[in-house]
This record gives sequence, C-alpha cells and structure tokens, in this order.
Amino acid sequence: MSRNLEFCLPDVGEGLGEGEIVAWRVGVGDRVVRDQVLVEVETDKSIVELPSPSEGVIAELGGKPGDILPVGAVLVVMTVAGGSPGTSPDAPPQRVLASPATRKLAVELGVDLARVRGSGPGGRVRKEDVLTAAAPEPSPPAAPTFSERGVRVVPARKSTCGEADGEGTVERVPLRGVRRRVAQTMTRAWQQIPHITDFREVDATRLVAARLRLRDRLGPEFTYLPLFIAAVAAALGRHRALNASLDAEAETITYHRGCHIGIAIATDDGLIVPVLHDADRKSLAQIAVECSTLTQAARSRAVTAEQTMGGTFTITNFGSYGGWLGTPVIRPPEAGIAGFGRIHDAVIPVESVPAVRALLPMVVAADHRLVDGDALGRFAADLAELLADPVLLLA
Amino acid sequence: MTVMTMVQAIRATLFEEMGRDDRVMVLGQDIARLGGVFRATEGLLDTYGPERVVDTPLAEGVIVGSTLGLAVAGMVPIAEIQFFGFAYQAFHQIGAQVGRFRFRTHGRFGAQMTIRTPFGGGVRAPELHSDALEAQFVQCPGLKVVMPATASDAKGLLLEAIRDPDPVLFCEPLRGYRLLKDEVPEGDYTVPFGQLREARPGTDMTLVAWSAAVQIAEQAAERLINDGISAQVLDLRTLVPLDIDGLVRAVERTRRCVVIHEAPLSAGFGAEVVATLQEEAFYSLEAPVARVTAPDTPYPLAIAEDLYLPSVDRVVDAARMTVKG
Amino acid sequence: MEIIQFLNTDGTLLDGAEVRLSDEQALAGLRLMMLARAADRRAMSLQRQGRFGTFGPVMGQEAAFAGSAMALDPARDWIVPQYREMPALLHHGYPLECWFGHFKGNAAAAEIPDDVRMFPIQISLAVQIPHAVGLAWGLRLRGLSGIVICYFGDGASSEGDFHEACNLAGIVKAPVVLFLSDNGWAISTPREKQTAGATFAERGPTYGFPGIVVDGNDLFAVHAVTLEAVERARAGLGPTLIEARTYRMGPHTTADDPTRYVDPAERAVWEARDPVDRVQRYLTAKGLWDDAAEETCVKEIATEVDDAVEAAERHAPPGVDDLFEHAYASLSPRLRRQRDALSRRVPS
Amino acid sequence: MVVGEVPEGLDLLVVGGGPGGYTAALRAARLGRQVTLVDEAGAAGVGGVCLRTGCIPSKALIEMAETVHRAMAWTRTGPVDLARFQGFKEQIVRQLGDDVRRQLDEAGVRVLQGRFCFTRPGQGAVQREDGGPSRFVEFKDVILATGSRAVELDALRLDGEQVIDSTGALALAALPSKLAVIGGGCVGVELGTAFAKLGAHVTIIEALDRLLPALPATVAHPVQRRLAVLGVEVLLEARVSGFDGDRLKVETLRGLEEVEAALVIVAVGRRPNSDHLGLELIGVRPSVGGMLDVAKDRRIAPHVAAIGDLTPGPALAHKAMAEAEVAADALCGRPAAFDPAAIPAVVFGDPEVAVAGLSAEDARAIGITVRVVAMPLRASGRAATMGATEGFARLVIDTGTDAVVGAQIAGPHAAELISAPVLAIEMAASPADLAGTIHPHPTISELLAEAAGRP
Repeated sequence: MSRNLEFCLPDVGEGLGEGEIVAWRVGVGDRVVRDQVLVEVETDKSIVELPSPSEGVIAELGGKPGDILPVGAVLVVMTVAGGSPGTSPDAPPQRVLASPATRKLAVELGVDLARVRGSGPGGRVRKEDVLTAAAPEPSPPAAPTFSERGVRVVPARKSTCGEADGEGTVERVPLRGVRRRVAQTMTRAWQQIPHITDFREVDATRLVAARLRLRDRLGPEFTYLPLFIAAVAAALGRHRALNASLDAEAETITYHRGCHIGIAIATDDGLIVPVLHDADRKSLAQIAVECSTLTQAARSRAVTAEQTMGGTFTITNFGSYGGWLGTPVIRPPEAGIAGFGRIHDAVIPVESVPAVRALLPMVVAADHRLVDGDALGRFAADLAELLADPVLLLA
Repeated sequence: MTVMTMVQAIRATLFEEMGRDDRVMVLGQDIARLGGVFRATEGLLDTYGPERVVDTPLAEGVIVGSTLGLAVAGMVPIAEIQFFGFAYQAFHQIGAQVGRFRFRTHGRFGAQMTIRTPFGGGVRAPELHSDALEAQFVQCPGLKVVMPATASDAKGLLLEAIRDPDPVLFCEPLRGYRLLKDEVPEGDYTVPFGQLREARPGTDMTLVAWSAAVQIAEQAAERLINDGISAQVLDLRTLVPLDIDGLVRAVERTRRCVVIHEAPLSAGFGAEVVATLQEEAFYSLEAPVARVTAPDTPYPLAIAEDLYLPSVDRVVDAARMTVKG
Repeated sequence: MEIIQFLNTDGTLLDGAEVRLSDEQALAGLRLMMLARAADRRAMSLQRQGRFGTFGPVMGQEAAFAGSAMALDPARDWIVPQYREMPALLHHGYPLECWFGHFKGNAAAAEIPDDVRMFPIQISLAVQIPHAVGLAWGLRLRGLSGIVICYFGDGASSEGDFHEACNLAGIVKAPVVLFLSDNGWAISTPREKQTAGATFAERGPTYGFPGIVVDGNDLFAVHAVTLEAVERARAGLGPTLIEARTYRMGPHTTADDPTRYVDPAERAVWEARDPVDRVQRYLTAKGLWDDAAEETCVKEIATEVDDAVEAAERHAPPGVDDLFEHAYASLSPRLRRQRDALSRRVPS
Repeated sequence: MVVGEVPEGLDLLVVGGGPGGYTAALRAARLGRQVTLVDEAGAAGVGGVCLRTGCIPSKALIEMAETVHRAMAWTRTGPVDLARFQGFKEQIVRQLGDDVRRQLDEAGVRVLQGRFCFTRPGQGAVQREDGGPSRFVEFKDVILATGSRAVELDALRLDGEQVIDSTGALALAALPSKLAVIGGGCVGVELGTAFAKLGAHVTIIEALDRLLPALPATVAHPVQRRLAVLGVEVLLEARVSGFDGDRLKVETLRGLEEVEAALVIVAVGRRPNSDHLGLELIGVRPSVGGMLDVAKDRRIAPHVAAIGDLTPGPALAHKAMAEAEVAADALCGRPAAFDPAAIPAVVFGDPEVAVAGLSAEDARAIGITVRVVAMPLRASGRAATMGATEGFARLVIDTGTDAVVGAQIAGPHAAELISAPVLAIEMAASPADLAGTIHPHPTISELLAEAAGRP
C-alpha cells in the first residue's frame, strides 16, 4: 500500500511569510531518501535547502523555479511506503536532449543537465530550463542553524544578472531574493524619507594610534569598525532623536532605549545589514568579536533572521572599498545612518602650521521629519569629537 | 617606454652608453663575435669595433685584473664573467684588488669599472655555474654589489654602475634574461644605488628578496592573498650600498618579515638583513624574521635544483608561520 | 739562452757592449743605487728599533731596478711594482719619505704624488701583472704614448696570474715590459724549486713575444735591454719578458732569517758581483769617481735619508676618518653611521 | 645559449600547426592571449597533415580522378598528366596555407620552428631541426596538438620509391600500371578508388573482414560493390608478409597468395605523436596506444590541454578544430566542455559516404530503442541524372524521445549532405522536424526528408 504525503513550505526564518523556489534538486518520478535535499528556497534572508521528510517517490512539484510560495503552501507531493514506478537504477545513461547552445550554457553556468527537467517536447531541455536551474555553488553548508527544523543554510548562488559574457547579448533575470528586498526597501526609503546630510572630516590621528594599540591587544583583525560602532553608540546615547523611528501612518515616534547598530555589508547578492544589538552596553572587545562574526556570517549568507532584525541606526563603511564619501540612504523605520570614508594622510593647518594628519571623512544622514539640521549638526559634532579623541569613549 | 626582456634591456643599455661615451668598452669570453653566450652583447662588435668589444682568452683572473688596469688608464671598462660560479677564479682580483684599489692608493685612483655576470640557478646549467656567491662579495669592501630583478632596473642600475666612480659587481638574474619583461624607459635612465624598490605593496608582512628571488616572492605574495595575508615585496636592488632606512621603515610598518635568497643559509646576505632588522627594528617585530634559502650544501646537479632553491611553496609556508604562528 | 752582460766585475766593459748611459747618467745611476742601499740600511735599523714595519730590503738588486727604471720616461711611462723595487720608484719620482711612510704603516704618508705614474706597492704576488697589462692596453686604446713596466720576481712567475697576464699581453700586444727579477729566492724556496726550466725568459716566445736574460747586477746591460724593450713597446710591437739574474743579499723581509737556508759560499759568489762596486770601478777607471767623491756622496745621501725619515715620521697618525675616507668615492648612509659610531669610541 | 636552460617567457603556447593547433591559436588570440605556435616545420608547417599532405591534397586527387573517370565514359582520353596535377595541388596547398598564415599573423600569433618537449611543468625546449641549440620556453598554458603519424608495417618498410605512404602517393608524378593499397580504411579506399579511376589496376588488402571497419557495415557495402565495378580487387582478412619489387606476398585464409604490384601504398592507420613530448616530466602517461586521456575541458594537467589525434575519438580535422575551441576557452578561464552529440565522418570513395551519430547497432548496444528509416538513392531523380545508383539515406530515430540520433548517407555529395542530419542530432530534432523542412528539388537531399517522413 502506498499513500501520498504533502510536504509544505515551512517557516524557515523568524516570521517570514514567503519563499522563492530557486532550484529543484529532484524531478517527478525520482526516488528520494529521507533528508535528501529536494529544493532550494530563497527567503529575504538567505537560501536554504529543504530536505525530504521521508523516503518515497516524487509525485508532484509545487511550483517552478522562480515561483514565490507562501509559507504553508504545498511544496512537494510524494508517494511513500510502497514504492511506485520510477527510473530503474540500472537504466543506461541516456543523452540529455538539448541543443549545443543550451549545453554550452549549462557548462558555463555549472548546471548538470542530467539533473534538469526539460520543459520541451519529450523532455528536451531548453535554455530557460538551464537558466532557472543555475545551481548554487557546491560548497559545504556554513552552519546547521536551523537543524531542529530540518533546514540547512547554504551559501548563496552567484548572481546571473547583467551581460552574459561580453558577447553582446543581454540577459534578463527576475528580481529575486536579497536584491528584491533591497530594491523594495530603498525605494520606500528614498520616496518617503526627506534626507538631510552632514559632511565633515575628522582629524583621526589619535584614532589611528588607538587602533594600532588596540590591534596589539585584540589581534591583527581589529579594524576601525568596532571603534565607529562604539562612538556612534555613545553619541546616540546623548541624542535620542537619532535613535528613534517614525510610524507615519500611526503618527507616533518611538524612541529606543537600546542602541542596535546595523552594519551594512556588501555581498555578491546585495546589501545585507546584520545588527549588533546593545552596542552601548558592550565593551570594544565584545563589539570587535561580534562585528567579525556578523561580517563573516553576512558574507557567507549564514546570517540568521534574528541577526538582521531590530536595528535602530545603521553604519556604512565606504572606506573599506576606498571611497571618500557618499550619501547613504536611511533604512526605514530608522532615523539616521552614518557613513565613514577611507582614512588618509592630508596636510592640514594645526595651530596655523601645516601638518600631516590622518583624516577620516564622515557623513551622517537623518530623517528630517524627526531630526532638524541643528540636532543633526550637534550629533555629528559629538560623534566627530569622540572619533578625534577616542579616549572620550571611556568617559 | 618599450617592453623589453632583461637581456634586451642590458644589450640596449650597453649599446647606448658605448655610443654616448667612447671610453666605454666591453670585454670577456665570447662576448664579441658570438655576442655573449646569452647574447647580452650581441651587435656591439659590428657597431663599436674590435678595439672596444673584445673577446678575451678564457681566464677570469686576467679579465678582471686587466679591467682594473684599463680603468686606471682612463677607459670605462665593463668585464663579463660568463657565469657567476666562475667568479671563484677571479675572486683574488675582485675581492683583494679591485674593491680596495681606491683605498690602497689613498684616493689617488679609483676603479671606475663594472663586472657583469649572470646570476643564480634554475636553468639546469652544468655544475658550478649557478652558485649564488653574492654574500662573499658583500664582504669585499670597496666593491658595490648590484642585483636587478626587472628589465627596467637592469637598465637603470647598469647605467648607474657604468658611471659610478667605484667598481660594481653587477649580477643579472640569468633565469630572467628572457623571462622577465617589463617597460623600460628610453634614453638616459638611471636608478640610484641604495634605494630599494617596493615590488608589491602589502600591509601584513614584508618579503625581502633580490634578483631572481623577487619573482618568487611576488608569486608567493599572490598566493598569500588566498590566506588573507597582504604581503609586501621589497626588492633590495643593491646589497652594497644597502637601503637600511627603507628596509627598516617597511618592516616597522608590517612588523613581520621573511627574507628569501638562493645562496646557502649560513652567513648568507639574509643573515645581514635579519641582523639589521633586529638592531634597528627589534621593538616593531611581532614574529621572528624567517629566512627561505638554499641549504648549507653544495649546489646540486641540474635536476635537483628545484629541491635546492627557494620555492614559492616554501616562501608561502614561511610567511604563514610568520603571520599566524 | 745567452745572458746579456756589458760590465765585468772588475769594472771593465765586455767586447761588444753597447752602453747607452752617458757618464752623467752612469754617475746618477751609481748615486741612486747608493741611496737605495743607505735607505735600506736605515730602514732595517729603524725596523729593529720598532719605528718601522716589516719591509723587504733591496740590497744586492739595486742595478736591476735602477738600470731598468732609467730606461723609462717618467713623464709618460708607468711603473707597476711588486714591493722591493725602491730604486726604480725613487727614480720615477716617488719620494723616499713616501717609501718610508708606506713601511711605517701610514697611508697618508705614502700617498703617490699626482705627477708620479705608478701603482701602489703590491704585496699579493703576481696579481699586479694583469693590472699592468690592462693599464698598458688602456694607454694604447686612449692613444697615449706611455708604456708600462711591471716588476715581479721568480716566485711570482709560478702564479696563475703571471701566465694569464702574459697570455693576454701577447694577444692584445700590450705596450708592457714584464720585468722578472730573479733574485734566487722566494723567501726560502730556491729558484730551482720554482721552475725546472733553464730560464724564465724562454717562456716569452710561447706567448708570442721575446724573452731576454740579462745580468741583473749590471747597470748598463739592464738599462740597455730595458731600453730596447721600451722602444719595442712604444713602437707597437708588444711586450717583452726580461729576466734579470740577480741575488737577494739581505733577508726576504725584516722578519726573515736567511741564515737558516742560504749557503754562505753561494752568497760569497754573488758578493763578488756586487752591482755598486762594479759601477764604482768603471767610473774610477774613467776618472769620474774617487774616495773624495764617494765621501761627499755618502754624506749627501745620509742627509737625504735622515730628512726623508723625519718627513715620514712627521705625518700625523691616521684617525677613524682615514678608515672610511677612501673606501668609496662617497660614503653610503650605512658607512657614515659606522664611521660616526667608531669616532665616538675613539677620541680624535 | 651555450649552457643551461635560460627560458623565454611566453603566455600561451600551442604545439602543432595543424587544424587543431591553428584553430586553438586563433581562438586564444581572440580571447586576448599572447599566443606562440610551435611546429616542426615552422610557418611552412601551418595547416598540418590535413592541409599539406592529407585531406586537402587527397580531395584534389579524388576530384581530378572523378572528372577523368566521368569524361572517359563519354570520350576516350589519353593518360593523365600527374605532373601537371602536382602543380595544381601545390598551388592549392600554398594558397590555403598562406591564408592560415595570414590569419595567424593578423591575430598576432608568433610561429616558431622546432620540436617541442617538456623539460618540467610549465617549461619546455624547442629543438631545432638542424641539431642546433634548443630554445627554452616558460609558459602559463600549453595546448598540445601534435597530431598523429602513419603507422609503418614491420614486414614492409617504406622506401620512398616502390613502398610509399599516403603522402608519397599524393606526390606521385607518374601513374603505375599495377598498384596495391595495404589497408582498407578510409585512406586506402579513397586512394584505391582514385587510382583505379585514373586507370591503374588496384588491389586493396585489408586485415579485417570488411572494408571501412571503423564505419557501420551499411555504408561499406555500396563502396565494396562499386570497387568491384571499377575493377579493384579486394583481399579481406589478408596480411602482407613481404614484397620483392614485383610481387606482394599476402597471407589470406586461402593460403599464401601473390599480388602483382609495381607500387605499394601503405595506409594501415595512424599513431598519436605523444612520444618525444617529455610528458613523463609533467606526470602524464599516455595509454598503450599513445593516446592522452583528457577531461571534458580537454585538460590533461592544470595548465595543459590536448586536442585532436592525440586524444581518443576519430582522428579527424573537424574534431580537432572543435576541441581546439574548447581547449582555448578552458585555458583562458572560461567554462567549456567538449560534448558533441555527433562527430560526422566522411569517406570520399565511390560512392561518397558519410555517417554521424549512432548506427542502429550502436544504439541498441547501449539500450536505446530505435527505428531506422531509409530511402535508396535510386529514388532520387537527381541521382539518376548523375548516373549514380549505388547509395541511400538512412536515419536512426530514438523511439522513446522521438529524436534523430544517427544518420548514414551513401551517394554523390554525401559529405556535404551529412551536415543537415548532424544539425538535427545536435538539436535533438524529431523526424517530423526534418520531414516538415522543405528541401529543394531535384536534389539528393530530398531523400533525407522523405526518409524522415516514413513511419
């Protein structure tokens, strides 16, 4: 006797409502064993592989790659306990039916054609089938974060956006995943938030010295970022208007007690902003350790949902890619964002005498609905002072 | 700027300088009619004639010894020792005579002369061709020891050497003669002695090398990126005079250092670099300065030289140890 | 191979002797030899008092060096010496006080004057022969008419550099006179143990140039033979190897004890061939020399030697700067640092 | 250089100037690499066996023989002037060679003369023909395309006069009255047919039990029948044991036979030129036959690719050229794989035959259920006008997927016609696709559509 088992899309993140089918790892008729990966699903936070709950044969797939399914929707129907007709394991390997151009594309994208279900007549694999099946890189999973739910987090696939290979053709891909999320958030921010921005350059000579000293103590990986976070957290403590959020519809302002600093991190798939919680209550050493963990997790797309939530203010570091200054966009519902450029030597007057000093370019943007120009200026001045003389962080 | 191989750059430099100054002459074994066994002097005979481009008998001692006499007579001679390993046969002249001639005459005579020689191994040469003897000549006061690693430096340093009032031992990385290519400035281009070159910037550590080993260091630095290590590569360019300040400044910044050379470990010039760093930069060092060198054994027959010479792998290992402990 | 000799030990000329020195030149030659002998004795005495360093006396070989140097034109010709050729250097213009200065160990006192064409005294045997060949070759390349005489001994002829240099000299036809003074000894090694050949000069033709044997204690013969070689060189005919047969009457150096190996009988033979006596007899016979002349000469020479010693000793002793000043044309930062560090330790 | 291996720095080295080599060189140059091509014959060697002594000259001979043969059907003509033919052939070879040399020159490919061998990974020596000192090179990547050479028989050494190889056969200045061809493969059949058409008495001696053993038996049959019509004697399962200048001694199943022959052409197969490459110094060991095992992207070591006759598969120029593109792409860091569904093979015999993809036997052997549809050449009006009757067009169709998986054609211009089925196989076309494609009339190509339309 056999019965049908429906496997529904689980909630793979904290309160996430939907998931996008990235690629099927199985096709109808395939025999699968328990814990064999069935499908890759991308959420706003990451790409996860969903394993089979049981041994059986796939009877039906709940969607095509690129489809977005709500949590709870049927993902796979499988026939369990009793078997069903499937491909015999001894069947000779048969040539995949696909045109040379399609086969070449599969090689270029690293897709194993044998594992792609063709949508053409008689199962002929088309170019589109290969594009949707463009597989993730076969590297081992970073950490079994959701193991209790049978969910594994894997590194993200390479983006297939942009020019195909310089041969002149344009390739169109659907807006999905992190990129879609970034697009939505930034559109909202730029349309709704009236930005005001304060630019300044801070004499960072002491900051540079402090970092060198701290590096000796805390290890060679110690960067400026923990110092920026500590300084921002300290400044926010004195300027609560910047550590706030606005609900325009409800016409309420929320002032946050804790300083939860988002750190903008560029990944291959788009911007990810893990949050360092309670930055105002942590030591530099703690901040440094957490920073490093969060950064690495973001880069490998192993950030947990929880780690990206609850930010009250964001820091972005243009300096890490050599930039001087830029105009950062506030992440709603936060009230502000600070950006830091590359520290560089410059000749500036010091007590009317030209001197070579290290300069840190700094920018702070605020939501003008909550923060006025002078309030922003005072916050920026405080922040600049803390960075110019990091000893004050001890105060 | 023209892209040239090292041997082309050397040939062009000799050609240009002989055209500029008719006191300049070249002498050595097989350098005139054959154009040198590496063709570094090819074409000179046709243009400058047999008086200034001279095939000498096979005798390193008299090649160097007569060159000293030629210099005192007012010529600007450039002698070629066919392989550095044969310099042993001229050691008494280079070490005891040429270098100290100015000193011995209390400044009355200098010896404005250059001894060019291919340097280093890695080309499956027969026995005794490939010995890296540079440290032995560094111990000969009065002599300058110059070791270019790129074609453009070969030009700039060779021109400087020819014009230097003191004798210069000019060691050319043999393996790089046709391998190393880069843009060589045209015209009267000199590189001053005693100024090292940052062959590659880096922040986490410094690889110090000269001559052919610079390329090894650069390849190692490239590989170290995979370990997240940003390695600076310094090309010392001249061992005498040594750019102490440049060396010390660099290592004070990166705090870690590995020295690479083809010569055997003990009392190699790497020992001098290490000693200098511990004298001048001791309090900046985060780790012991490491050396990647040949072992204290004779240079082997051809096939074994890959085991003997410093390799990229060995440099990478040493660098990792230095950075990560 | 015949040995060229003009002057008998009794001061008479042999048949066919072609003396090319005038009477005045012969007198000057005699005075030069006597000066050298006096300076030698004085230097020996000073060395025994600890006021002089180790040096090699020329006693017995004066004619070889005086006669050959008198064939040169100091205004254009060069001497590349070994270390025993004091009369040649004095004749060429090197002041006696500088000679003393060198063996006193003070480089500043030994500095070769600008108008004296000579290489410094060479302690390493035979290494100067390649220098001399290169120098001669270079003079020709530069279009100058000067030639080079290179002095070395029977011992140096065993060095590789002798062979390498002769070989190159022959090939490039260098205007050089290779003057081998065979004084019988290399320290304690007798001539028979330096070569099994009958002469050294016979090697010349194997390199493509003439070799001549001359009585090294015969001022006139040495001078004539050298003059011919100089003329050959100046005419572009290339090198000549001259073997001057002479005898070292003193020790190898002041540190040597020749009684341990020299046979007194052999020495006595050579004493009879003394180069100075011979010329004195020749000039006496010509009526150009007598006891009075000798007395005057000896007095003059004594004063000259005293003055030279005094001048050599007057030179300030070297300081730390002297170690560095002429090591290179200009000092590198590293050498400046070494000099400064050393200066702080050694008060000037 | 007198001593030592002072290397010259190169970027990408291609060894061998044949179709595979020059295609790889051009492709890599187009991808921005500094390419150096080394060939034993230098610039003169560009084009390789194919252009200089193989495909192209033999096609010229076959074409000429066919023209003569057809003319003789209408009018008696005198003996053929082979010397004049040689001039014609040389002109073609020179012109085509010049064309490739110009392309290489324009692409900035430097061509060196010499025989390449590895001295260690990433380095090699280029030996001069005259025994002069080698040039040493160090390179980032290398593509090996040294091709293959004709196998010689122990019992019959080439003497260049009476015993020659195919190269010698194509250079003949006079036609012998009686000649023997040893080897009934593609080369033997082509040469035997051509010389027979020129009027020589030809005997083909093959060791196996049929002609063209590398091709499906279906296509061998019409060829064998036509050879009989042309008066060519074919000895199968026969081995040559000696030659006395007039007679070949041949061992057959019947016993020892003698074959009269003034000239013997040896065409018994080819062997990869993988010896003398110094492969052991880079840790690569060829298989027993000298073949090099390659990955899908043609690599045999991290920076070393091999293509063409050095590697498994048919020794065909077009295979080498297709592999060349893959190898160049792979060594230039692009994802690439050599993965054809069909490599066509053609024999310019009489009739001309061409095959691609799977034969029915091949397909069944690997468990694919197929049906075969065929049309005889006699059904073609165009073939009738050409006086050609011996031949057919066959398609092999996978019944499971309804896709064309193989084709065999015999008849005039079969080599040209095979491209349509090759495209169909590559595109996984169904027979309905072929049948529904309008073919011009009157042509032999119609047979393909008609065959495809059969149930």
